[in-house]
Amino acid sequence: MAYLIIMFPLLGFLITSFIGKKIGDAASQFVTCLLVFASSLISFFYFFQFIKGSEVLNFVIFEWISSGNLNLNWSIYIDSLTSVMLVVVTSVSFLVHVYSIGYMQHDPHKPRFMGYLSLFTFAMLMLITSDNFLQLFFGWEGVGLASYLLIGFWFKKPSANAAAIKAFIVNRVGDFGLAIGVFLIFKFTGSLNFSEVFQQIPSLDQKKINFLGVEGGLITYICIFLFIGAMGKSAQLFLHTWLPDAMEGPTPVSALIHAATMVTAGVFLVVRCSPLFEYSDISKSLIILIGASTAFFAATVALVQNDIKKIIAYSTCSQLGYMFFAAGVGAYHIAIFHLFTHAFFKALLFLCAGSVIHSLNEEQDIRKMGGIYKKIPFTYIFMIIGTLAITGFPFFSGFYSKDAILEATYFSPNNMGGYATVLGVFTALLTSIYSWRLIYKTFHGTYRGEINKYKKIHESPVIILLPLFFLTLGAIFSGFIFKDIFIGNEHQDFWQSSIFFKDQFILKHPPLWFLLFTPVCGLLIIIGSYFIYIKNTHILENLKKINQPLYNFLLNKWYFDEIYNFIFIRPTKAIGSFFWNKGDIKLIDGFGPNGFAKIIKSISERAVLFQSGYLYHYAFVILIGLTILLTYLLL
Amino acid sequence: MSDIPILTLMIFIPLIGVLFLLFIKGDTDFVNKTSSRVAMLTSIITFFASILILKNFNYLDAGFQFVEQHDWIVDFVNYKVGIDGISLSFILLTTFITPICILATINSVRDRLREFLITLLLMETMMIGVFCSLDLFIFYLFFEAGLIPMFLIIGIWGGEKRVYSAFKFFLYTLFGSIFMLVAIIYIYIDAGTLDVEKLLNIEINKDYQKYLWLGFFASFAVKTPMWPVHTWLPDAHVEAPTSGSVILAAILLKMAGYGFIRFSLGLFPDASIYFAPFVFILSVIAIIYTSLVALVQNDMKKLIAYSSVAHMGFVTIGIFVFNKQGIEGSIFQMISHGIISSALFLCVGVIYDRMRTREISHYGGVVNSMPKYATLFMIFTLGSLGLPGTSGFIGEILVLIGAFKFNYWVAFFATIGVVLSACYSLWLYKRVIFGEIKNDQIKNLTDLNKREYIILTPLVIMTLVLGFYPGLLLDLISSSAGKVSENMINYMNISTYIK
Amino acid sequence: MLAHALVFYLFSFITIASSLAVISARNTIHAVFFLILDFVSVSCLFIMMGAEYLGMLTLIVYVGAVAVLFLFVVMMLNVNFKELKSGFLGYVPFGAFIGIVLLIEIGIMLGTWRYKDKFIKTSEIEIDNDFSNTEAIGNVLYTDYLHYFQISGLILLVAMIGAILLTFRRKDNLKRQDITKQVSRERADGVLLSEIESFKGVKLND
Amino acid sequence: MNDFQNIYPELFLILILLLFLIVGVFLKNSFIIIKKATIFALLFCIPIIYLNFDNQLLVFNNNYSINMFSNFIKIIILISSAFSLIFVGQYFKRIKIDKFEYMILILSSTIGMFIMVSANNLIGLYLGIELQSLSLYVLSSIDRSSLKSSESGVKYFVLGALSSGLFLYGCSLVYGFTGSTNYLIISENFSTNSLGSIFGLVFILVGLAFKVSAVPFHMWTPDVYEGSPTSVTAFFSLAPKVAGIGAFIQILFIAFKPAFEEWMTILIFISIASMILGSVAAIGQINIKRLMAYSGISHIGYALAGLAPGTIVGISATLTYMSIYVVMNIAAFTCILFLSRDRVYYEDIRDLRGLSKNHPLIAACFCVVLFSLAGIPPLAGFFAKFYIFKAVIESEMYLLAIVGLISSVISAFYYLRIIKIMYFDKKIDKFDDMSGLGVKLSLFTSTLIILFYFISPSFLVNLSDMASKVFS
Amino acid sequence: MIDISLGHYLFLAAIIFTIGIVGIFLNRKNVIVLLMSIELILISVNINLVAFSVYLQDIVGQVFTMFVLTVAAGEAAIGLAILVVFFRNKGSIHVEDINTLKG
Repeated sequence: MAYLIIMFPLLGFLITSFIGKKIGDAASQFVTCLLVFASSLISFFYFFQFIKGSEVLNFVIFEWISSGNLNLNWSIYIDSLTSVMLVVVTSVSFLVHVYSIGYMQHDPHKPRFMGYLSLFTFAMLMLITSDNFLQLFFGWEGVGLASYLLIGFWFKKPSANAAAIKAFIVNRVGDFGLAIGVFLIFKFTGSLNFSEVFQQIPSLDQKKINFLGVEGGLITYICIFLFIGAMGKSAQLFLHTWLPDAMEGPTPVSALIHAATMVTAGVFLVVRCSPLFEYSDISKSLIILIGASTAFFAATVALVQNDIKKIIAYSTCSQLGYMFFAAGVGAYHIAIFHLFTHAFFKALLFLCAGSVIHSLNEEQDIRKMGGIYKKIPFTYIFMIIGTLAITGFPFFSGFYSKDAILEATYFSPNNMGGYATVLGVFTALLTSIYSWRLIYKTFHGTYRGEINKYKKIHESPVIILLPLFFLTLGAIFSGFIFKDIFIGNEHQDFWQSSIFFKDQFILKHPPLWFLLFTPVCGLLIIIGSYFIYIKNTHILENLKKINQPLYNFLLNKWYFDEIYNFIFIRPTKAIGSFFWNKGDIKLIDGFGPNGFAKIIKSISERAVLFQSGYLYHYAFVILIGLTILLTYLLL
Repeated sequence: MSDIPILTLMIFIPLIGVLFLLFIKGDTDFVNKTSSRVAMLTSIITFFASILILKNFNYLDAGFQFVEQHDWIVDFVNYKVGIDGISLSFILLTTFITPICILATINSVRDRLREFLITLLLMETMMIGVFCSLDLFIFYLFFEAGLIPMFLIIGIWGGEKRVYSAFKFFLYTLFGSIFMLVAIIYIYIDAGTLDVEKLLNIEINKDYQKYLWLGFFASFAVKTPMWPVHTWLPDAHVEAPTSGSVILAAILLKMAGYGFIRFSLGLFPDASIYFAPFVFILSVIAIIYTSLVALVQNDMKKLIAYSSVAHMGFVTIGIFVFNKQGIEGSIFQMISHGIISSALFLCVGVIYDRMRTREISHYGGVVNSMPKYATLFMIFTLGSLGLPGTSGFIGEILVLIGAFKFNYWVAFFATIGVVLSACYSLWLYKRVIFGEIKNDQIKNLTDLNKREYIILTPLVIMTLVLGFYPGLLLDLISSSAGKVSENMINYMNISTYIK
Repeated sequence: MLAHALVFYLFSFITIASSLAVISARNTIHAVFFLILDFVSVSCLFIMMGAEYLGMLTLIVYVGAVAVLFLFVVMMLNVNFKELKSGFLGYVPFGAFIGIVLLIEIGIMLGTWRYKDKFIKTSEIEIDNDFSNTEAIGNVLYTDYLHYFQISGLILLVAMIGAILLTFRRKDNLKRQDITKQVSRERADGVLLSEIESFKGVKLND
Repeated sequence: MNDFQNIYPELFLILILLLFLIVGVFLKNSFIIIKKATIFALLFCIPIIYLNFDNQLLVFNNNYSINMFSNFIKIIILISSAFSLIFVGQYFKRIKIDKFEYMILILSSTIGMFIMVSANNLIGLYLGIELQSLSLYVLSSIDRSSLKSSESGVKYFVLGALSSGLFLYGCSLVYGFTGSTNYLIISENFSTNSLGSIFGLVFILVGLAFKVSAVPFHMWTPDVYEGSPTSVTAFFSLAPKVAGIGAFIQILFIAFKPAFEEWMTILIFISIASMILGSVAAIGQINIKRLMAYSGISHIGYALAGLAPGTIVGISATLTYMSIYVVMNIAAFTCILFLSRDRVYYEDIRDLRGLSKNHPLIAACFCVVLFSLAGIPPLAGFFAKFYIFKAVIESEMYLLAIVGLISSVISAFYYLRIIKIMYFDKKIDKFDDMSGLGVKLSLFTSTLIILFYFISPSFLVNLSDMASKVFS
Repeated sequence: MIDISLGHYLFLAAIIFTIGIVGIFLNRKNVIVLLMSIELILISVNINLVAFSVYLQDIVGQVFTMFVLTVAAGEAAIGLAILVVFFRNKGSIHVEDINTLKG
């Protein structure tokens, strides 16, 4: 049965891509949805098995690579961690499939789109059900591919193509780290199977290696490189630039890939490798540092963005930062819990945004929206719920997971813990601000777009709203229902061996002020931002004017793209053309074959000149030859 | 089975085809039609012969099988052929690619089709011969003889600068291999035999090994091609007709890799160990340098050609890390590169036949008019950049794993190459396939026809099958590659022990 | 002894001087004459050495045949001797240098030659003082070296064929006497009877 | 006088020569008949030699040697001479040099070559060389009406006479310093301490090197090749070279065996110079005959390189090389003689444009020949070069081998250029159709030999081995 | 100096030989002079041979000289014939005019 989880989406992909055109749009949509639904059902089945306390399952499909001591299988490995991910992936995927039917109504390439979604689902499932690093890598790059294809789905848009390539290549940079991590693991453990590798880790605890001239702990190196991979996939600081651009893709894609599932693969990786990370304090600190910084950075940028999807994208980035530093402080289960809840509310937010965009006829700029909540009431309500969840409003799902993270950091013995706590709390406030800004600017106030468009605004069809509804349920209840199982005191019973804690992890209760601080602030911010964004916009204008450089700095996303362009892209191209023009053409060809040919040719011309046609020259040459020989023998 | 000289037969079946082709008479249409049928039939028969061999091949035997030996030049050279897993994999590649080439030729070459097919079949004989020969002299004979048909292919049916490219190709490779000839003669004088099987068991004088190794290296490095003797390749590829490029990329370059494994490692283990760092430096430079150069190319074929240089850089790294993963990886990488790069060249050929230009800037938005083509092209692009699930990945990952065991720096830089390969491949794809339609020519492009489907489909299948089930190939080469690697590792231990 | 020396030096001087004159004479005819002088003095030297047959042969063959042939050709070709170029080019000194180097090297070679003491007596045909020089040569030439004699005959034959082949021209517009033709001439070949129309003229085929 | 019965081949040819001379003088328009008869006679001579192939005789007071070596060389010479008559086809008629003396001269030079390779005495060698050379001088200027032909005659003659002079001077020194002109006695008496003998050796080698046109004594070659009628050029590039190499081997390995060190240096020098200059200078040529001249120069470089080690293997390699060289040149010149259109013969390589389209078969043959000349496997030319390099490397003369190989790469360039012109360039008008059985015969047999030599390379090698064993 | 030895003759021959050689490549007048220079070389050879023959008391040297004489005569005949042919074509026998063929 486990095979089916994976095979169904693959089947969906194959059906749509091979006979999609023949069977028609509706059929392919139906088939893919059905198949993904089936696999989500099975996922739930396994999830509940694990809640009940099932054993780890490992199904080998067939041998993949066997070379020397490298033996890897295609396999399906299900433990509690995987089961959680399965549920997240398949259920969100299913909902997005359904949503897409409505959203992509007017697109001419529906089967292709559904196929790509299924392909993505397949790859993502391969990633999470892997029992070894290489299959994980397969899934890892597979989802990257699907993401590339989906971002560039509207291939006529140059910006979409650019974004697709950017996503793929930045991910490749991350994969580069991941690959090196994997290679290091193989070199020292002789295996890439999770269980075999993890068994050997304690014995390698103290091992030092000299990698590229730098001396360091083996496990630290491995963890850092794995984490670089995670950074790429999960759009952490320095490797985050692709995520906002990825919003060029259709909105369901953003929801599925760039919010709920793929981007969380990094977190999954870190958690999956908890037996490794637990042995490396340095890399854990690094994770906290990067995670917290990303959370903060993304939130600041989100404050001033105007594209509805980009705001949510940055918010995703920020939330991923939370998950990472949660993992960094050793609260892997909390990270996964946040991943779980976040999947629902973020997918909800994205799909709502998609619904808004759909209603407004492909308008994404929030400066051209406003006052439309009456026209699209359902979307409005769903969006409010999503926002409440993300801002950690009490009893919504985000509240449980985010607070748990902050608590975990608060008590973290790690020296980065303080940094993370401060930034985490502050970011939580910023999250509220930009989330509510989004709500107010989109739904409240007066309509700022073109008037004739206003009349056309309509509520989305049921096929779109239905998934929203289910996600809303998740956004509201997922925290409350699963908090005990995931992060309660008996969490070990559920996670079993899938998450490794070097020391027993016990969630202590922080002081009351800390507990109350964020919810209270959150409430205040709802009112405050209403005041700023709707009632009295002058304050904001003034702020903008006073802090113009800061505003620009944030608006331009801390100038990351420009800096990268300056440091990497342009020099690369310049070096490339330098190598080509100066290296290959001038130097190698010039001095190599062409130069050689030229020399030979000039010698040839001279030799021919020697053949002057005059007898005495000829005699002369003969005699010189004779004299040389005689002189040589004489001497 | 053992009585039939199946290898010799396989080597010379294409020649028999050539003989038939020579005697076709009639008007042009008739000649073209008949000769393409004959050539196709010949190559398919050869393919089946190789399959037959595969069927009877003993996977567990690391030694040479199907060995045939006849006196040839008395007291000097015996005609000796035989195969092990490594050779067989290359032979299969050859016999697999050749029918595809012939098919690709049939409609795209109008002028002197029969002659073209003759050269192709001659090429096939030479290539199979190279992989079969168990005598250095015969190896050299086949190795060099391949130059003639390739020279003609590039020169007669090539593009605008074909003359320059053909000459560069010919003289460059000839220049490289003269040193090998000297080394071969020296080996004969030193060891008294050129029989590879015997030579593998003889230890060649250590003082001379280095020079001999360099002699062989000079030839193989040019053919591989390694940086900085790679510049003939882009020129040759660009100017060659599609099937010429395919043969060149798919098989000709592999001769060198095969030579490295069989001869450099087999005959000169000490020297190979001694020179491994040197090879690494060149390979790493090749990977990064040529990837960067590929990034700025304006010509599709040139870009793919440069990427071939980078890919072959992985191959040389893999060979010279000596461990099993490395060697298997590089063989795998060669086979997969043989499939993928030839597919890419065929893809370029498909649109070149329609548009008559290879300039990237003339394209854009091809997907609008040729969606199926775009899909196939995408798969090969992904294979070329080593996406897991394609054959390109397996080779790369094995090589890198092997390299990592051996030396961090090499593996590190080689891994950077993986990132760069994504850059240039995808950028190429984007510029050619995606985007708005630029001009009417592109709008009017017709999608793949049946013939092109038949050409590309086997390649897609192989790319994916090898990606998901590499055991198909790995099992074949495992024991032979294992033997090579064990041998090298023994030597390494001995030499470090002595030091 | 002294007389021998004096005569040797005299003829040597004449030989060298006339050789120099041969290559530097402005007039080719003069050069030929100097060549003849050269030959004569050399033949004298031969006679001095006791090779009288060769001395005479040199006179006969060289002076009598070769030099005369030269003279003949020089005159036949009637070259315009006035426009002889006298300007030397830059490389001529270098050429002279090569000549001198060559001479010095041969000189060194001769100078350093220690006459071999144990010179194995190899000569199959020793000069027997009982015979005259001519007889001695004849004895050898027609016995042991007969085949060379024959070959040299062949060489002369070839030279003859070659010279004739190259220079002999049958001029077509030249009237020659062909006796066979004359004798075998019939009446019908010579006489043509024809009716001639008046005022039309006659056209003859000749 | 019984010795004369041992030189049947030579006597046969001399008698034929005299007979044909008489016939030619008395029979009008006897060109064709005599040509055919000569070809027949030359070919008939081969079995005469072959019947007594393994004779090992020294006749005429040890002055004339008949053995497998000389017989081998003679057979090659006969083949070259015969084919240089066979493949010319209509050439003589068309350029109006259909004189029967042509055949007489070919015969006489062939006899001269026989004497050269059999000579065991400096006098014999000299006479042989002169008999050969005088015929060649006349042959090169046989087209009397052509300025080029007569100029080439002048050049060849003057320089040839100079080289004979040098050769003779060397003979006189060797004679004086060793006391004999017989090879065997020379080698007995040769003292490497005596500068005189060494100088004599150098002068003699220079004279011989001139005959085989090795650098730097090659200067006449391109001009004479270009100027002479093509049929004569073809002959020049075949038989005299073989004979020259034969004489080289004979004198080096018998007379000058004690001076091995000295002549080895000289041979290395001239062979390196020939290989490099031959291949470099040919690049700039557009006249195909000049190009073949330079190509011949570089080929002689290889042949001499085979002799340089002074080993039996080397001799064998050189013999093999020369045999294959002869076959390749026969084919090449057949192709060159084919380039006529309306009775005009073309010599510019650019006139070959589009040959592959107009005359695919000829072009294919020429292509094979050129690749073979360039030494690309698996054609015969590769094997030829291979044996040479094997011999050279066996004697650890790596420099010579490397230089030779590099120059073979360079020379590949100009052969390829001809192929390029034939195959890659646009076509121009057709040439006249190939006529005559002889042309076809010589072209196809030689091409087939080149192409399929690899099937049984041992045959020739065994023969050469046997021939070269004479010197062991 | 008084004793005229073999060396004297050889040196004389060497001088004439050199003159002949220098004559060939310094001569830029007409070809006939070139032929005469070659005759000088042959003369020097003859002196050598005869001198050695006398010194060695061996008649072969003189026989050789005779053949050289014979061949020289034949050579002169052929050479002059070629020259005549050339003159007929070119109208000149200047050494510097013999340069149609070059390169």
